[in-house]
Amino acid sequence: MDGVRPMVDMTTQLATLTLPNPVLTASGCAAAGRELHQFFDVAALGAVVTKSIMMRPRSGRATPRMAETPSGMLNSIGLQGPGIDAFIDTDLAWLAEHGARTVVSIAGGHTDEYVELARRLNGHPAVSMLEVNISCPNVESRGQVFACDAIASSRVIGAVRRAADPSLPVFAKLSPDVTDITLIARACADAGADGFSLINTLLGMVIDTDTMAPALGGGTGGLSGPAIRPVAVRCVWQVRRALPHLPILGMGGIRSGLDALQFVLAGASAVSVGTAVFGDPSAPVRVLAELEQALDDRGFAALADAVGYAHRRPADRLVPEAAEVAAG
Amino acid sequence: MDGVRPMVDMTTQLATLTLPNPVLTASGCAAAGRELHQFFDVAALGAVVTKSIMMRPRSGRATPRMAETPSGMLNSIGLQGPGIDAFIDTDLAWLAEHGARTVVSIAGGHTDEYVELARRLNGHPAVSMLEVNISCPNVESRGQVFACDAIASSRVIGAVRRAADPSLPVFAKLSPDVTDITLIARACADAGADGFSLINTLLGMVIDTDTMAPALGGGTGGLSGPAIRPVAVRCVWQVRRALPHLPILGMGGIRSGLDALQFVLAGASAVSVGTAVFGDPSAPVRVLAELEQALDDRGFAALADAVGYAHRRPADRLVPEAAEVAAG
Amino acid sequence: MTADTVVSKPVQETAEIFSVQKIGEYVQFTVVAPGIAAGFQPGHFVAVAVGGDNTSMLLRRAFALYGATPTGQFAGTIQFVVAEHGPGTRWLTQRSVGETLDVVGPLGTSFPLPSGPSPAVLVGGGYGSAPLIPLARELVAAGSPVEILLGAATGSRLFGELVAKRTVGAVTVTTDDGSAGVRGRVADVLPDAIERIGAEVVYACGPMPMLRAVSEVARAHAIQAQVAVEEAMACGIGVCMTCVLPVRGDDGRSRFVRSCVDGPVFAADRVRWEDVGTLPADVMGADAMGGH
Amino acid sequence: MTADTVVSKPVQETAEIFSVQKIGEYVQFTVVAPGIAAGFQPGHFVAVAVGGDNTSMLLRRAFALYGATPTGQFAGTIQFVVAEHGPGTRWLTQRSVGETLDVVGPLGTSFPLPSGPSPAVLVGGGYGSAPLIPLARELVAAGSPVEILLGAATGSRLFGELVAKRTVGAVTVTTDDGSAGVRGRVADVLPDAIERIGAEVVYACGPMPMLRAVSEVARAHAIQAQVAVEEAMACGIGVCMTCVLPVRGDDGRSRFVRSCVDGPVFAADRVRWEDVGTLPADVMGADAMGGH
Ligand SMILES: Cc1cc2nc3c(=O)[nH]c(=O)nc-3n(C[C@H](O)[C@H](O)[C@H](O)COP(=O)(O)OP(=O)(O)OC[C@H]3O[C@@H](n4cnc5c(N)ncnc54)[C@H](O)[C@@H]3O)c2cc1C
Ligand SMILES: Cc1cc2nc3c(=O)[nH]c(=O)nc-3n(C[C@H](O)[C@H](O)[C@H](O)COP(=O)(O)OP(=O)(O)OC[C@H]3O[C@@H](n4cnc5c(N)ncnc54)[C@H](O)[C@@H]3O)c2cc1C
Ligand SMILES: Cc1cc2nc3c(=O)[nH]c(=O)nc-3n(C[C@H](O)[C@H](O)[C@H](O)COP(=O)(O)O)c2cc1C
Ligand SMILES: Cc1cc2nc3c(=O)[nH]c(=O)nc-3n(C[C@H](O)[C@H](O)[C@H](O)COP(=O)(O)O)c2cc1C
Ligand code: FES
Ligand code: FES
Repeated sequence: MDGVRPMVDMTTQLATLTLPNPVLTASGCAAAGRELHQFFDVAALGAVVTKSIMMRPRSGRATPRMAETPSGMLNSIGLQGPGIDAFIDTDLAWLAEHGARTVVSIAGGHTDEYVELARRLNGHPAVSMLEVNISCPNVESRGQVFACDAIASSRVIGAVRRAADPSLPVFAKLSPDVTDITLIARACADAGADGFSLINTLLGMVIDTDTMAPALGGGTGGLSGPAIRPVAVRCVWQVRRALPHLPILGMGGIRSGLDALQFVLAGASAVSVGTAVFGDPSAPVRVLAELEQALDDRGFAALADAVGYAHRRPADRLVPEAAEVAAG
Repeated sequence: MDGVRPMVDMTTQLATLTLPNPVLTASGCAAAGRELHQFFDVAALGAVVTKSIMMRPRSGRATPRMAETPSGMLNSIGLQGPGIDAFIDTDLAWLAEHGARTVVSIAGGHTDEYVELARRLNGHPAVSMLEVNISCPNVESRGQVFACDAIASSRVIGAVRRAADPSLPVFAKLSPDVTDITLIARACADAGADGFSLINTLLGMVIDTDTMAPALGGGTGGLSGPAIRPVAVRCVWQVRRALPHLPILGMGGIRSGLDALQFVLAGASAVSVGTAVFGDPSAPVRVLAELEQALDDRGFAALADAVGYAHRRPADRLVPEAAEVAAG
Repeated sequence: MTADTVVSKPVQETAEIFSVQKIGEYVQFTVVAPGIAAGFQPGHFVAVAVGGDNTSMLLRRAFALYGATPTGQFAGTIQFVVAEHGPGTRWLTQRSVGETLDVVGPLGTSFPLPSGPSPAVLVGGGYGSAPLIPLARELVAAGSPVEILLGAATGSRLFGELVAKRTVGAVTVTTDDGSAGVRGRVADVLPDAIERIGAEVVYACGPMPMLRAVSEVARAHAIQAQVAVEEAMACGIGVCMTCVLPVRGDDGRSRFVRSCVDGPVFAADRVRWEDVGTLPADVMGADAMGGH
Repeated sequence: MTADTVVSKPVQETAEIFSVQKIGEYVQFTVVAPGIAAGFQPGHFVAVAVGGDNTSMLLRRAFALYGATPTGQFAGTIQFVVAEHGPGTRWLTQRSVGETLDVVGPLGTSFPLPSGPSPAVLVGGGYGSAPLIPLARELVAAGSPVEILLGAATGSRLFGELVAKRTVGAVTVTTDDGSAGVRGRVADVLPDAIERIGAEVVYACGPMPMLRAVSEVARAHAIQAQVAVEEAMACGIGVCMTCVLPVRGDDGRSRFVRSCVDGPVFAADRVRWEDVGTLPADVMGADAMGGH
């Protein structure tokens, strides 16, 4: 930390996609980039991940839609959005115009909806990757969330993989609310997933002690923020260990470069900054700068060398700088 | 809040067990009561829940055994303990001598170990209830955690229920790390569980960015504290809804009387205060006083009237005091 | 009502606290934030980070701007008024001069101004009067006759009575408990005020039930009301969709719109007051809500 | 070495900060905590809540007591020394006189005192010298010849040189970088000091590698060493089992014992230094660890 700007090769690879750096926004926490562009150039990010889009316009749920919790928040938005056509015409067009690499998150109530979304996005020059949000109730299975069932997950991912432009990586975004996330990951991998986005929110609830009823209009909601970071890091670690050849986009409570580094060391090739944006609109670019500095401080010449580093056995490690626990 | 001491009937019922009040310690966060007795009279609590005990003395895992996380902590103790014989001779004897009602938490590597523990505890005058910690690896199933499998869970609970003194309630302590906690709860209920302790810790991990390796000796650890409270409240809500006739001992991030009230409104008949004790050794008695005050403020004459209140439909509610959102 | 609302261009600033003043139950802050001051229009708000380093409170708190002095003896300053509500506002009210706050603003839409002089009644509930004061100044400067009505539950929760009187002269005060001014609700005295000055527009800021009542009075008098709403906000900058309420558009269709960027100021007759907090079946996209 | 360690009886106090003093890289606190002061013996520590209301930091931070004045002009006070390490200690070093801290103490075991006068060398690493100063005073008062050795990475991380000299006269200083005193490690100068005064006991506090080195020197001289260890602690009061290390008992068997209540002071020859941070197969109950 000698004041010199760090010179770390920050490029990263998400399957066939090369990004100039590994820091992205998180779906639903950056809309489609336009508002954040008031605070920083969205083209400076690895990519913008857009809010999950569905076929039709959606109102979302009744308010209240959020509750702050210790080091976290619950949300119950219900995927409010304009529908795929308006999204392509306005949001994607704006992103293309501003030179932002774009990961489009798609969501559906049944497999066909996902497939149709992938088709509509094929060939659009602004789209760099698809993130498939399978934390949605499957209307054909009495509302069970796709991501909580290996078969439903693999069916959606397989169908999207077949429908999507072969040059676009398809990432499966998994839910931590499962008994064994590696089983779902493996099913998605077998179905052709090119990588994983880990993790979506945890199902949570707050009771309002004034009204003595659930605080959210939707009853339960998704828990995000630093509170869930240890769960997210664990999921990244487990999936990396189970499927070391597939890239991971890690997320869940990242607020600083050192937080991002935890995900990278656990096996993520890139990270999304979500809830932190609400507290600090320029968090993604700050996290990027801090991560580069942190890698430089630790002697990494390239981000790629740090990906999964915490899995190495002691013998395969760099000689770590002696951690000074206390003076003496 | 007119300065008068609240007069709420705080007695609660956990199956056949009546407790003078609903605030307990949490297993593993109060040892066997002796140390906390320096700060308050342990007999003033609803009950002391002791650290999970196994048949043989156990060393526990290598250090580091904890990592602080945002509004939470990870632990990886590995059930260090003296074994059931020493536990009965020293810990239970001390608790009996000090008039503390005691919930003994038992843990095992296979069903027979749980059964044998239950047998040893039969007839001991200090024991008021058994809490069966099934968040343990099943050595007969390649280390899969009992609580993550409905069949393994029900087998343990059924066997303990049969082995234990019929007058002792047997509570199954469930893990939130499952796809559907109500399925596990139902399996335990069918096997004879008299109630549930909800929730145990979430599996998490922290990477130490100095050593660039997992921060805990055990790699992963259990996440506890206010960070997980929304997950815990959700689990209590779901199990209450699924099995309204069975009592719940709620826990996970309770630090104040209002936190405890969330659990009660969601369906818990009693609560355990765990991690909060580390920050405030007298947290359990403070939580009890605050909960009584909060119930009084809301016009409840008895705790029992508040249990599960948040599930009521609007028509079945008391007229709530108008919540003043802002002056005007 | 032809002039448009001014949508803000927000910046994030580390703002030194220049003064902290206790006023009744409120605390008035003046902080140095030249970038925010430069863009300010009445109705805009700021979002302030609370709790300091290592806090468990992740989200910013929103406060309407009470004023801004873009230049002067010091770099530009802004003012806002804080009512202690929960832990975030409690933390704020404990700050002292010289400390800094992390502030994002100006945010949201401003009160649309009439294109020429036009009689107006301004209705503030509690701290809701704060954004009306700079609005009153602009209206008066443009030659509009202005009356201000201030209401609160009790006298100590009134805000801005003196400065309101200095600004417009005609001020009426109501309190629910009669501890100051007329006993009653502020909307009760609105019809008289409208008639007294032949108001062509009403501006209001305060709790939702008050805004709804104001909206009804304005409708009964067939005049416009512009109201600044207060919905819980996670981001304040338009990216999260937590702060929505059902609003009718020019096309007659209702949508859930974001009160942080499409508001907080709305034409009162466009807000579906009775449906706030519900999911009306005719809101755009409600038909697609199958289960989640 | 016949006298026993004094196991503390902890209390929880809201302690007003009486003084905050910067000393090199450290900050020395004096806080009003009569209950803790009353029970204090050298070696005891306190656990301090950090971060204030609504903090995300749940756990207390441990600090060795540098001294206690049970009575005096003011109610009893205690002293401790804080090195900035991470967010918790940073928060502490930013506190000011008049604020209060939530403190639990005294905690842990104290240094066992010799039953009569007996030459002793005290070895402190960095802030580890803090608890040795009150110990030195007691030893000197009991008529024991005492030498103090202070080591640190660099001069600004030395603590207590002046007060050590005032207390015992014979003080040797080492720094790794030679910026003060002898260049080198403090354990390197220990053999000379032991021989110089014919020490019968060594007391030490500092980082684990230093304690281990001290332990070896003492063993080579066939004298006792009593050392205060520093393990990460979640509760500090003996209920959580996070703070353990492998220690040999009187029966020759090793156990994982809690450094917060069975320590922090241990007879150095009982600690299995080489096995700290591992699970030695012969530790009691290691054989029962099948998988979790
Ligand atoms: C556009 C706008 C302008 C506002 N102007 C002012 C003002 O000028 N002066 C003032 O005192 N207050 C104002 N408020 C309300 C103020 O933002 C809340 O009182 C404050 O956020 C409460 O935070 P807390 O931590 O004290 O309370 P808590 O209840 O603990 O807050 C918990 C969470 O709920 C949110 N929340 C709680 N109450 C409200 C509320 N009434 N409105 C919005 N979010 C809420 C908080 O932001 C936080 O995320 C305004 C709100 C909005 C949306
Ligand atoms: C018995 C004992 C006596 C101590 N005496 C002193 C003293 O007199 N002066 C002093 O400056 N420091 C002392 N320490 C170390 C001090 O407790 C840590 O530096 C402090 O807890 C770090 O907190 P943090 O938030 O700044 O750092 P972080 O690294 O962010 O802390 C994160 C977590 O790890 C724990 N932790 C981190 N480092 C240590 C450590 N070295 N020892 C124990 N826990 C740690 C913290 O308590 C906290 O729970 C002592 C520790 C113990 C156990
Ligand atoms: C308000 C909000 C809305 C979200 N919407 C979506 C969404 O539309 N699609 C999706 O895949 N994830 C969504 N998420 C989840 C985030 O993308 C992310 O996976 C999660 O919040 C964890 O990261 P964080 O802690 O950094 O926010 C949303 C999260 C929040 C807080
Ligand atoms: C250090 C520590 C040790 C624990 N040990 C046990 C245990 O032995 N048995 C058990 O059933 N739960 C154990 N738990 C889990 C708690 O009993 C409780 O379920 C969980 O921590 C959630 O509550 P809390 O957030 O209030 O701590 C332990 C938790 C902690 C933090
Ligand atoms: S508060 Fe986030 S969109 Fe309005
Ligand atoms: S720190 Fe909890 S037992 Fe020692």
